[in-house]
Amino acid sequence: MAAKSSGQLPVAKAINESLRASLEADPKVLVMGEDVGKLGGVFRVTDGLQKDFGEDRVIDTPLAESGIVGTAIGLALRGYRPVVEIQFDGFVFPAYDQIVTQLAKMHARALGKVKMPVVIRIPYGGGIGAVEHHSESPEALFAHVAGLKCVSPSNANDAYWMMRQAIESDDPVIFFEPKRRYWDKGVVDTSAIPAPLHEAHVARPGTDLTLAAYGPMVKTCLEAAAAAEEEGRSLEVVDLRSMSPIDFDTVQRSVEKTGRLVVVHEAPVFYGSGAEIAARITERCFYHLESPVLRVGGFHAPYPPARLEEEYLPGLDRVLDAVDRSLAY
Amino acid sequence: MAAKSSGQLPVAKAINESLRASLEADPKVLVMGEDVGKLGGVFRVTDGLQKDFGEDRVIDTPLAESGIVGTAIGLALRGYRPVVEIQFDGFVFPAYDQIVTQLAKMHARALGKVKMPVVIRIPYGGGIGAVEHHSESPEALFAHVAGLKCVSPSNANDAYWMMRQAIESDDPVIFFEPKRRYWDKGVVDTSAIPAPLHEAHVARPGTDLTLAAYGPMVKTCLEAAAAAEEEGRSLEVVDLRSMSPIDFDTVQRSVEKTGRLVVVHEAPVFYGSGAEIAARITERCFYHLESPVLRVGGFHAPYPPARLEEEYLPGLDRVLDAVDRSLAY
Amino acid sequence: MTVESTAARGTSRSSSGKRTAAAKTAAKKAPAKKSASRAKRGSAPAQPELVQLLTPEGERVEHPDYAIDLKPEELRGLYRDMVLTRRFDSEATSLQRQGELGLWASLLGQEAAQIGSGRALRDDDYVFPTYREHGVAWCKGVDPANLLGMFRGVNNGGWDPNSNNFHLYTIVIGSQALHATGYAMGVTKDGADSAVVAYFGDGASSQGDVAEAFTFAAVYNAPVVFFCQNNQWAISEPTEKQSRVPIYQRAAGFGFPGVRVDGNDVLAVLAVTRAALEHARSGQGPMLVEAFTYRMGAHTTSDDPTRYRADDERVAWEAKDPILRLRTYLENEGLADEAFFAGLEKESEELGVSVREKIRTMPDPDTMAIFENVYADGHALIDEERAQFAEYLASFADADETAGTAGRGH
Amino acid sequence: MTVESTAARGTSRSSSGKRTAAAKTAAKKAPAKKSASRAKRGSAPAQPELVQLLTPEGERVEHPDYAIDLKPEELRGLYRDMVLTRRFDSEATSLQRQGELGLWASLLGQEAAQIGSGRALRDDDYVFPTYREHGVAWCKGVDPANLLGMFRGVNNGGWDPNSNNFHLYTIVIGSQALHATGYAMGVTKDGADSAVVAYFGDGASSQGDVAEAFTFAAVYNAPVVFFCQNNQWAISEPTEKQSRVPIYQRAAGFGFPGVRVDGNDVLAVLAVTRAALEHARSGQGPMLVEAFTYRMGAHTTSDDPTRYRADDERVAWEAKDPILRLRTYLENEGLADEAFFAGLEKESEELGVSVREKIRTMPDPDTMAIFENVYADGHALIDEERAQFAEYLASFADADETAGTAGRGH
Ligand SMILES: Cc1ncc(C[n+]2csc(CCOP(=O)(O)OP(=O)(O)O)c2C)c(N)n1
Ligand SMILES: Cc1ncc(C[n+]2csc(CCOP(=O)(O)OP(=O)(O)O)c2C)c(N)n1
Ligand SMILES: [Mg+2]
Ligand SMILES: [Mg+2]
Repeated sequence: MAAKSSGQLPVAKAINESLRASLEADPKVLVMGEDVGKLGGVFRVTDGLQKDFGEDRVIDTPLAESGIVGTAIGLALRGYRPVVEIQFDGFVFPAYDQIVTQLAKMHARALGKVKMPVVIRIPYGGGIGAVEHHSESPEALFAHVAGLKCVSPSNANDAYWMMRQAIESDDPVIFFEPKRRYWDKGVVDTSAIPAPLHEAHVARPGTDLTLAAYGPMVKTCLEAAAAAEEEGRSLEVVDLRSMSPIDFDTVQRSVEKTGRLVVVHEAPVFYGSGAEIAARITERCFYHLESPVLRVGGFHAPYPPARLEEEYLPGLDRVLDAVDRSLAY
Repeated sequence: MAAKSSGQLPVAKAINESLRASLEADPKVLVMGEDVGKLGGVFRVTDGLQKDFGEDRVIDTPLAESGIVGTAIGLALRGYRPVVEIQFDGFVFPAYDQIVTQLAKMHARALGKVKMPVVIRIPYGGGIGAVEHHSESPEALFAHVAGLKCVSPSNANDAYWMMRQAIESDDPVIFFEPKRRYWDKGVVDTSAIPAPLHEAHVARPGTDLTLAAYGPMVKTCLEAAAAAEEEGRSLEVVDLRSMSPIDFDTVQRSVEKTGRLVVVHEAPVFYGSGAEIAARITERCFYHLESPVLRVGGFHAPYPPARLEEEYLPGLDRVLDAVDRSLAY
Repeated sequence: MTVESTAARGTSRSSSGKRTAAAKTAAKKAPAKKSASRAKRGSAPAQPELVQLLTPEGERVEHPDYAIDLKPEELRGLYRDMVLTRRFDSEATSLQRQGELGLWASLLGQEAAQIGSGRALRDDDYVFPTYREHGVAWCKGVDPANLLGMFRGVNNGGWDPNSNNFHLYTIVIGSQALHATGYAMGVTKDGADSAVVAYFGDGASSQGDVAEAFTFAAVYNAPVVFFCQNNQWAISEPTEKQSRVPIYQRAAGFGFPGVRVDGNDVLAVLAVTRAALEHARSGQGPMLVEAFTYRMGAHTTSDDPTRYRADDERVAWEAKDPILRLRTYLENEGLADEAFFAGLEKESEELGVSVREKIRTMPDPDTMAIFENVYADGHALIDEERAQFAEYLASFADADETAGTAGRGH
Repeated sequence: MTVESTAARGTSRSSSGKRTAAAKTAAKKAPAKKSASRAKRGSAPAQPELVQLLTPEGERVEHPDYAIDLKPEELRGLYRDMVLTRRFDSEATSLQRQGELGLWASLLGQEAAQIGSGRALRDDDYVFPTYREHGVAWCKGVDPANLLGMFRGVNNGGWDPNSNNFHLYTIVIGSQALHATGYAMGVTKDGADSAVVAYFGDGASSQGDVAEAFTFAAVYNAPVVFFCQNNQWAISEPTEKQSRVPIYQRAAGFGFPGVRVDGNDVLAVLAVTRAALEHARSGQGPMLVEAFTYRMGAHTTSDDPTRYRADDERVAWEAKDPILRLRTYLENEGLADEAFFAGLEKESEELGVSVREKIRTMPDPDTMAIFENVYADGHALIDEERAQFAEYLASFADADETAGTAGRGH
């Protein structure tokens, strides 16, 4: 029923519809996590699912993240396709061992004999004025780990489709949901044929410099590009969508055109995804780059208390400052 | 007594002497972990310490890494300086939550009111023909986290001194011990004044290209440099010693001289420390670099079974191949 | 004895009703089987013992194992603590509604559990709280306004843990149980006879860290009291989602005693916590106290409990209010007069005013605080990033000066 | 009954001796205190009950809760399983010494615990082992040679878990307890009546994951048997470093039954595991079985137990050998004749030969296997790295061809 919906939806609701459609399409799909049942999750992303699919398929779990992921692995071994919710970014770490040593490696350990179709949903990133552990961007800590795939949608349509694709994937997918964009509306076309899950998307074409981002920072980059236009600069914005694998081809094509690249993410810059993108694109485009790849992101400091997050988070100005610096080379 | 020793020591024994000297110097220093007592650790790094300092200071713990690190945090809050052993790299993940959300952040959370002088020793890396989880190089997963410091010695003298400095540091230090080099002997001068803990060291001067490495790969790079010399190439080898912070100044100086950089580590290249070094050095030395920074490291795959590790691990040939490619630009 | 009146739920919750029915069916399925009889051996008595010294009706009752004899001023003191704590708490809730705080985690209904345990502590005892122990903080002398800093978003912990032996609030569920255990191991090493208390919730009892804390505490015989406030909810999940037996029973399997106390009875909580602390102090190791209480309000100000629990459950628990029952007792026994209650009302009012004032004048942190206290011994990258950011910020100041325009927002 | 003869340690280990002394002192310190009496309530009886059906001397005894009645051929079958398992195990140890394996984790002494529990299983039951369950693998029909792959270093798990319902060996201690629980939750969802067994060691009982598995299994009433082989050592650490009460008692605090069985008595292990499986199958949820046994050898071939334990402890346990006692029983009761034992000896020899042959001809994996099976649906970076590495390797082949020199070693 809901799968026919097509129109303006907030990102959170788009994910809800996607989960609903997945639960309908495949009886092996399960939703599990803390408070995902009656409450519908603290962000209401699973709202109404337990009511409609029952406690057997939408499962309130004990408060233990390692237990949630560990039992999800067991359920996957039994043929289920669990979609696990981690309540906030900062609470994924008790499950880190199960994710890194078991979930990521089981398929290889079994020489391909078993599959691990587990999706781990993590509402991530800052900008919502929350207390400690509720605003982090830990994607690099997962993308470095072979066996995992990591994606993050930036808009409602991608949220819907990428979640469906993640659930259909036979590999474990860490699905980073840009929580500060949960309420941003966008058109969701549930009848369209979606792009491949790990393909980047040129969200705005331009000629002078490439901005690469994913998740919450795509909007920031689009705003920066709009502001730059007023100053006569044409910025291309690439929405990476996937942090593992990274669609370097699309970025490369863009940089071969623009000659300059700024990577933007909320996560700390040090050892962040921007480093990997900078290193690889520099290798691929050494003779095209007119300036070094610059990175805009978090500082090497714990996510600050809410009253400082506006200063801490990369915003329009910090992006444009990097653009200025890049163009000044 | 042992602190006066000065002469050829294997790396493992150098660390043992360092722990012994630290236990002697400060009654607040504790050693704790699985099998560190009577057995002296599976690598005998803590050999004899319990016998000499008692069960109260050299503590065999229950088999629970989160518990080990979590209680070490509590002991630090009480004024102790615990040195924690994680038996093998692959077993640090159950403690990851305590390390990332508690140990790394406690000092900042308390606005500086409490300190976290905890050292976490991790024998890491491959090359010893071990089974799964015993050969990994997870340093990037710690270096990305603000609040932690990460170091790795490449030789016996550094092993001795860096451990002493790590224990004296008021910050949490993840101390990566190059397990395949445990048995490599070197002169340990216990009376010398050591270099600062986070300073890189030019292990071999050269003019044509810089090799940057740390821990087990320093030896490999030195061997590569020796082999290259025969071919008339002068490679400079920088022993980074510290992965957080990274002494970019020393690398920069070297690259400004050589114009080329290859970073070598065992850890997977994707999102690895080589990415951070490549990105930052490219930014700092954009006009000096005659070729892109190249990276030699592990593939984006789980550490393979032992019979494949020789192929998997970066060795002389893979380093020299990268050198060839860099010089070909 | 009216123990059951507190132990039994006021209204039968449908999910809990189901669980009982299911258990019965299972038992019926294989009634003659030996395994069924064995199952019983491992499982709990139907009506767990609940230590109570003051009934919901304000009547003093005795318990064979736990006695208490308090002077009138001590009783009034407990009452005052609870009233002021509640007042502070409700003030904070209002301040959140007024936008002064980003969030608040109310302790409403848990005053007896917190004041009773908090007042059992000596100064040298050390507390490891969750994020809801405002009443314990009060007992340890932490300035209430300091508790608000993290909820306002000006810091992640606004006090020096060592000045009141009250550790920072810990948000990652269960972590602090291990810190408490490690700290207690240190107390033993120091030859001190202090005790340590680790607070945690019913939900937290599922976390591996809490189980590991039990193991370490037992193995090292650490002087730590595990104090579980079972307020029956972990956000939207009832305790049945965490355990199928009462939580205090967890302890025996780790080799130390556990006891369940009426968490809305400040006298019983005080008596039981004192005994547990004495147990720890005297070298007998850890003990688990489960204070059976109820979260009267929402999980936090962000929560909407109407989505998952019936209001009549809360209403039923109102009859067991911890403050009300002590007041009834004080009044019935003539242990406090009108002047006391009136004076307390005034003090309450003043506390509210002072908290309001303090919060409204609480300054935002300096931007550059982002880079402070990340490391005790410094870190080259922090220095570099601090300098770059300062330069970046200064460029706006320059722009402001020269062009008179504001920055575009960071 | 000679239960004590197995339960009590043959020699008093100094550390365990100390612990008892310390406990006594503590108890003496505060003998009259109420808290001391409460402490007792929470702690274990001194001599935990140990289910035994066959004494170390080979005598059949009865147990009120666990009966067993096996035909002679079934008894001989159990004997055969244990003998062949031991033979395979000692063959693997030799192969390690000869350099054919990088490592071996011997099960010597734990044959009864593994065969007894393994033979209680139905085909549709699913096993989650540690790295030492060679005997259980045998019962589930896994080709013994396949078990050697990971120890030889040719793979990280050499069999399809679903072809024998025997999951891959898991090295990260305790992880598999959660996988087993999740799998069991799936069994329930499927409406099947299979059971799942999670094997783990005494050391593993300290891991948070095992406690979380207990919680999930209890809350969802999952049909999982937690089978703890308490072989009394976790590498160099005696069980006292993990728990101060017998491990089977852990279960009650999570709301399900626990039982301790003589792990060197194959009949008792079989009977108890059957009951536990039936308990799970019949909808009564999880159960914990602690098989009290002894690791006769080193932790692995890399270990040197002389560094941390007295040889006389091992010697004392030799008298409780699981194979010997069943042989005595078979011989005394005339249940097996010389021909049987001789035939088995021959079969044993053949097994050894076939394992030796298989291992020596086990091929090394192809280099490019590094890139295989990392993802089920592929990953662009893997494709890129595979291609680059192939090209790199090919460059040596070219060099070889043209210059006739070998590569410099990767
Ligand atoms: C590791 C972790 N997971 C999830 C959360 C989100 N969370 C915050 S409070 C809470 C419920 C805690 O329940 P309980 O332990 O009973 O304490 P209470 O809030 O009732 O005092 C949850 C799930 C968290 N803070 N930490
Ligand atoms: C998480 C983790 N930590 C440490 C280790 C190293 N290790 C391997 S076996 C072992 C002891 C296990 O003892 P136990 O659970 O009693 O099983 P046993 O070996 O006696 O069969 C240890 C510490 C590991 N494999 N995993
Ligand atoms: Mg609660
Ligand atoms: Mg063991």
